[in-house]
Amino acid sequence: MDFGYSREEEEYRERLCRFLDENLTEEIARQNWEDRGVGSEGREFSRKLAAYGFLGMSWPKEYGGKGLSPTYEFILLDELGKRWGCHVPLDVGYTMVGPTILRRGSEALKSEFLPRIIEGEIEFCLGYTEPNSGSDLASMQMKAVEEGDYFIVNGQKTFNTECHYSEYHWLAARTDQSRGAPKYKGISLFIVDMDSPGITIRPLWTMSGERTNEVYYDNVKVPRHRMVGEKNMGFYYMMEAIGSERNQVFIPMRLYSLLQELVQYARDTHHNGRPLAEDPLVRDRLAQAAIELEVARVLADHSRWLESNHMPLSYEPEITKIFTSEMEQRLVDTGMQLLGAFGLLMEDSPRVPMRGRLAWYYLHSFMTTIGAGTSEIGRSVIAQRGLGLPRSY
Amino acid sequence: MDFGYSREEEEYRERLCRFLDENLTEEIARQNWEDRGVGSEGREFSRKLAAYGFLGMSWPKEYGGKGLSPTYEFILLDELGKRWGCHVPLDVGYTMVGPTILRRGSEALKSEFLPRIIEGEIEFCLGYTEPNSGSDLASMQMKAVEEGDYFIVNGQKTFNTECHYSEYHWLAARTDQSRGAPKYKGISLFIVDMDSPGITIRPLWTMSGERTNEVYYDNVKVPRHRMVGEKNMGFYYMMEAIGSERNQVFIPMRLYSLLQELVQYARDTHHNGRPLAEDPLVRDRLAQAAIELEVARVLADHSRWLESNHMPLSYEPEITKIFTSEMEQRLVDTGMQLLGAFGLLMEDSPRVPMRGRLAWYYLHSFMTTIGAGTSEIGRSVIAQRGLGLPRSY
Amino acid sequence: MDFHFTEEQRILRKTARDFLEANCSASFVLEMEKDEKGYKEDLWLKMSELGWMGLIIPEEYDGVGGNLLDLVVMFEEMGRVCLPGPFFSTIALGALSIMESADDGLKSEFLPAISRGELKLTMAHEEPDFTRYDPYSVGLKAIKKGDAFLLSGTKMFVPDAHVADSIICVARTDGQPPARYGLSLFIVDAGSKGLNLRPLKTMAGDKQFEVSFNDVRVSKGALLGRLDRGSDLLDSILRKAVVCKCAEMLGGAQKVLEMASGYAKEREQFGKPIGSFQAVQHHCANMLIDIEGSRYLIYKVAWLLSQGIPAVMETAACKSWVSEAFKKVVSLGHQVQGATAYMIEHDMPLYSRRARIAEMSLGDGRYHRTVVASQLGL
Amino acid sequence: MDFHFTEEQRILRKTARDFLEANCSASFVLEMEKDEKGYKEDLWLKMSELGWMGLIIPEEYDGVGGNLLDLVVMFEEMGRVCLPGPFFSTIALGALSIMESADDGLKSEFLPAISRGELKLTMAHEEPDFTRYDPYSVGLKAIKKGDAFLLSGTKMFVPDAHVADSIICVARTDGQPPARYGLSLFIVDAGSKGLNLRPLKTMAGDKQFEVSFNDVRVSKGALLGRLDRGSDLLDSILRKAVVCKCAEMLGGAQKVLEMASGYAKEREQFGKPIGSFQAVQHHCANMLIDIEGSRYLIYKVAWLLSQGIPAVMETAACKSWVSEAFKKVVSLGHQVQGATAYMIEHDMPLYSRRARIAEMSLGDGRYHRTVVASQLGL
Repeated sequence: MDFGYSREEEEYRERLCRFLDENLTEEIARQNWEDRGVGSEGREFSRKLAAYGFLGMSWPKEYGGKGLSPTYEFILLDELGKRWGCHVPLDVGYTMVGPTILRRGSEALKSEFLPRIIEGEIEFCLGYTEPNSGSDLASMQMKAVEEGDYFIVNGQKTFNTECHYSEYHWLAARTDQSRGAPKYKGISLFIVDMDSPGITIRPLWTMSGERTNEVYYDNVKVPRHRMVGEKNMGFYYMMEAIGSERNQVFIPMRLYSLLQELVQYARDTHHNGRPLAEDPLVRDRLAQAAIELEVARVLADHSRWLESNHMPLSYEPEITKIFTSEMEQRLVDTGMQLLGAFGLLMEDSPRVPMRGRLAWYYLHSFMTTIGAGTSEIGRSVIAQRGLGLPRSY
Repeated sequence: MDFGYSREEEEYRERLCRFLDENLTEEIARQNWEDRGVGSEGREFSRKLAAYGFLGMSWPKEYGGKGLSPTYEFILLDELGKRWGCHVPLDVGYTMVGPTILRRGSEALKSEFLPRIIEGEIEFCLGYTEPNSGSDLASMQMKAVEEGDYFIVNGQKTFNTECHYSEYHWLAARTDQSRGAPKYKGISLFIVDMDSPGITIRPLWTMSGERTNEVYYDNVKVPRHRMVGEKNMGFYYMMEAIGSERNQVFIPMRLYSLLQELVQYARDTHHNGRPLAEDPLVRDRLAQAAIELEVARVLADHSRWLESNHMPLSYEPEITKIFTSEMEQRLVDTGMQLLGAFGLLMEDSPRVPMRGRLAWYYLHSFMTTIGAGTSEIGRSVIAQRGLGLPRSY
Repeated sequence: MDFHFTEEQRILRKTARDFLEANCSASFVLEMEKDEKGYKEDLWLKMSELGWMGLIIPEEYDGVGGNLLDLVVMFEEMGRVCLPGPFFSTIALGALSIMESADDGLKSEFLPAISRGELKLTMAHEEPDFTRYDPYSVGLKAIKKGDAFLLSGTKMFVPDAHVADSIICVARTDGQPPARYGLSLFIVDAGSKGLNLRPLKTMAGDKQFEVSFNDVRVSKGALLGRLDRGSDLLDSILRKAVVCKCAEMLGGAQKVLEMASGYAKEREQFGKPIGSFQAVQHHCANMLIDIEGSRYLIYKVAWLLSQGIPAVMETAACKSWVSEAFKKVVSLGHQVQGATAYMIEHDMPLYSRRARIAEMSLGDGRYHRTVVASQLGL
Repeated sequence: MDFHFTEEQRILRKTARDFLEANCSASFVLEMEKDEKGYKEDLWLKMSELGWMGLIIPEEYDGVGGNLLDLVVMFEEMGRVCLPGPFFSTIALGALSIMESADDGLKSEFLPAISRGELKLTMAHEEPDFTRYDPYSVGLKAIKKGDAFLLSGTKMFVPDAHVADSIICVARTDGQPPARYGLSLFIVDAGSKGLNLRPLKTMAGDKQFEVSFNDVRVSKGALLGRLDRGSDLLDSILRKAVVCKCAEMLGGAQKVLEMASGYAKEREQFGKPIGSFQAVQHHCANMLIDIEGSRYLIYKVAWLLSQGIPAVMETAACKSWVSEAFKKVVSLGHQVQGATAYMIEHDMPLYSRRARIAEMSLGDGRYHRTVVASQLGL
């Protein structure tokens, strides 16, 4: 049992912290966290992160990586997260698409995409969800029909979030239309240039101000060599990646800065001459939030350790996801109880505390237990995989 | 909209309160509430309650009742409940069996049993649950086979709680053994003398010290005229009674005395010179409990009002049950937080606060969300009946 | 015991429902969030023609002479559609204040005009220096100067101050915050010299303001109720306003449940309606449980107050419970309706954003539980 | 980062599991609840032969020289079967106290005898006059008299005092409660004159006592650690004891989950295993979530403490979290297993009754959250 980091890992962390303290701003952190689109500052930060050698630590050397342990990636994600909840600016490519290309892509795809991902140059957007396929993803209807060296793709995706600034669509589409085939055995994955003719993007705006998109494909030609891995195996690739993706996306330390800001607010804010920090109710609730962050961290540590040591991931990342996302909602409510009516104020309001971050977090928090799989599906997965209970649906 | 009581009702309440203050002791209250068996004091109290005219207010005059509104029954249950969580001492007969006899029993059964119930003389025990039929009650296997003027009954019941001191078993048994018949269409209800030859009772002791029983039937002869209503209609009778039963059993005011004792403890108990009642955390939690009691009371009031006015009961008593039973668990936890380690002490321990009631309540509280139907089944009933959602099983 | 509404109340509800469904769509509400004024005058006038402004105002002042339960019905329906505009401020904070004050002169001056839809009011109570809700934490000073008072200080979270004709200002005429003694209420003309507004920006796009008073002069006739003893009046005003706010929340919560359970019946995944999954069923059941408890508690408190019973504990219990219940309902509503309901154009965010506004309005759960605790004898 | 136990720890766990399953059935535990002594000496000796008493004791004192993580493994297994008896008192409160005190004389005197299973210890800390847990609310007085101290006062919730050979008593030698300064720890011979025990009756039938000290005389050699500065020592003892208590809870919670999920797979209603109902699945999933969080937090704290890192915040977080988690797990365990598990003969009540004992032992969640709050800088 060892909860420590090696000396090399600690040195990496120190170097990284110095870099982030100099180069990372709240504005950059928010571009990604709030899905506001990564602008020029974010792109520049991404390239700089790569240039200073902080990207690709665990990736194979032949594609520009350093071939070290995934632990370094988690250190990166933690240190980014501690700073205004930041993430790798081009995170879909880096944390989700890249690993699957590495696992399942052809040599050509690897050579084409991996170095550019590690250089922080390109971004992907996920093309999974459809209007009638949310929790039941395998029921997707987007069609890709083979014609010579191409697939002709038609259909609609929705809630595809990074599409308006990504270079590539990481698209799942049905390639086996024969009747009677199990629905999860007829899906393939493709890398599609977002500027391909026939793609139309329509913005959807969320209640917390992020942009996501509907994406329409009208006879879009996708070269055959842009299919990832084997035909009709896409759903399996999506599922085999999901544990690692949860490990990279649900980072408890991203809640650290909110907790710290609330503690600071409680210390600095007085009511009738006494700091709120003296109120036993305030103390109890903030302590509970800090405790839950400790719990989330060890859950993530365990799940990361499995991944770092190439052990199979089963229900563990699902636990991290559920705990972290639900903890976020509780933390936001704790914040709201602390700030009272002042917590209602948005960032450009007079008298707004904490730069309006809390109001934004509240609006955002509804998504955390839905996006990337609902807590309801997740709990059934945990019961079935983690405890061997029979299927419920 | 009117949340008040009529002058007659208030006068009844005042008269009742005077009676209870004189005649009801904690010991009597606990005999029933804790299912310790109603002893001679309890029996005497029961007869006295009847003799003073507090039983049967809403029952028809021809069987010894007064033919008034059920509101009087709820006043009785509330005032009993406020005093150490007391209930009508012989409550199964009075609140569950009696009403079904009245609705579905033959004139002979009515004449035989109803007056004695109203006189506080006899008790029944419910004979529903079997080892393999809990939530899925309609799957019961106890067999009653018609033979001339009798039914011959064989099989086993479990968790039949009042059997060791009741005069009669209110038994549900399968009277249609034909294959393929829907399981809920082959059950009948019987009134069985507990001293019938062939009945064996084995005690089961609960974790909070109550006695319940396993009951074995070995060729028990039950006269045909002791069947209640029509043959094979028993399950429907059980279901039509369930709403009213919940109204009579889940009495929010039964939690009033626990809450009051906790408030008193917080006022009287000091830590380092200050009463616990000054701690904002204690205040917040006890206030929350009081609020929940207010909520439980209006939920019950609404459900009772439906019953008192002969409107159909659907999901409403289920809501009262779930809310009240879960509130009890939260209240007990609030109490435990308040009393700390002292809350662990049982009633005959040195230094025990509150006569050990809290420890008992804790042990008892696990049953409240299981007995008479689990919260899980209940919530599905609410969703399906109250909101029209499709069946889940 | 009677849970029936009167025939008149049922008609009132139906009229209100029909009118508001026709005139207050979700897109209209979103439009009003962005609109500087935040409501439409023609809608206001139509509501006035229907007699809504005068619903609670006695007939002798040109009102309809309804009671608090009538008003609860109205606010439920308004909460159901998230009606924007100064109705709550004018009626629940304004008209009720004047009615509670029992000052015949002020009643004659204000109530008929309110009834006719010609006058809008609001109340300025909370202050930026007090970071938690407490009705007696008032520092804005009213200093007597001859026959008049000079008001100085800053108020926060004043709803609809930009369109109010008069502002009922809670001021300190004696003592120090948070003393209950020493508060007085004044009706201040919104056009008074020295009054300044700064719009706040809340997550629901409702119209709340910081209002600063710089030696604002009011005549002694502007005093509502008794000097220094305003807290008694304030308490009784706030209790009624609280019930109205709870009714608004109830209407919203009920609508959220209808949306969620409707979606659960229609949306299919894995080949069947998601409403047949027990997890979704239980979410919906939990919403219904919380809503039913809220509903009857609100009706009970409204009935108690309309009977002249102060109901201090019940009112505080009601605000605490309903605030929490509405929050839980919107959370579950989002959880059942998934990503679609997270989009700003969906109706759902209207309610989840307003749930927090309503939670904090007139005291959050934390504050009201302190009231309940005191009432318990703690 | 490494979540593997060592090979030795895995063997230790297996040995302990096999031995305890064979020697500590649920009916044995129930029997011991009623037994006045509460454990069997022959079982104690067998455990001693297996080296368990000396597990954490350094080899130089005839121990095995294990670390805190070894002890955590052991307590997990003991918690799994609700092992009755004075092991926790003797080792986690007793041996660890002496080891932390760094007093070579006392170590030589006590540790080898503990190792050999010949000596039982406990700690007397809480007091009846202090109604909430706080380690510095100690009023029992130790007054210096020549070369000795006279101890007077009453202790509460002293576990296994009836079988302890010595009692580590936390006494006040200076100042007033709840001052942190002025506490001193003494090892008191259980046969001392003036010591009186009264058995308490708890809901779990564990053996806890009120212990009164009436001018109990101890020599100055009985002082453990420094005079008046006992709180430093006490804190470090309690942190380790807390982890051991949490490990006990973890073992119990894990067993409850196994019972509940096993039952959910086998018990059929409505023609299928109840574990295929989503509501039951989610109860089981919630148990697993709470247990996994508890597990790794406990291991982390044990690791931190075994590295000599004080881990004040993490330890307090651990006790608060694990206490709450165990409570939630037993609630859900009951809910899944229905009426059957409510019977006293069922294994389930063993755990639900002990969950509350463990919650209150060494400070409840409320207390530990005050520690976390202070650590946060609040």
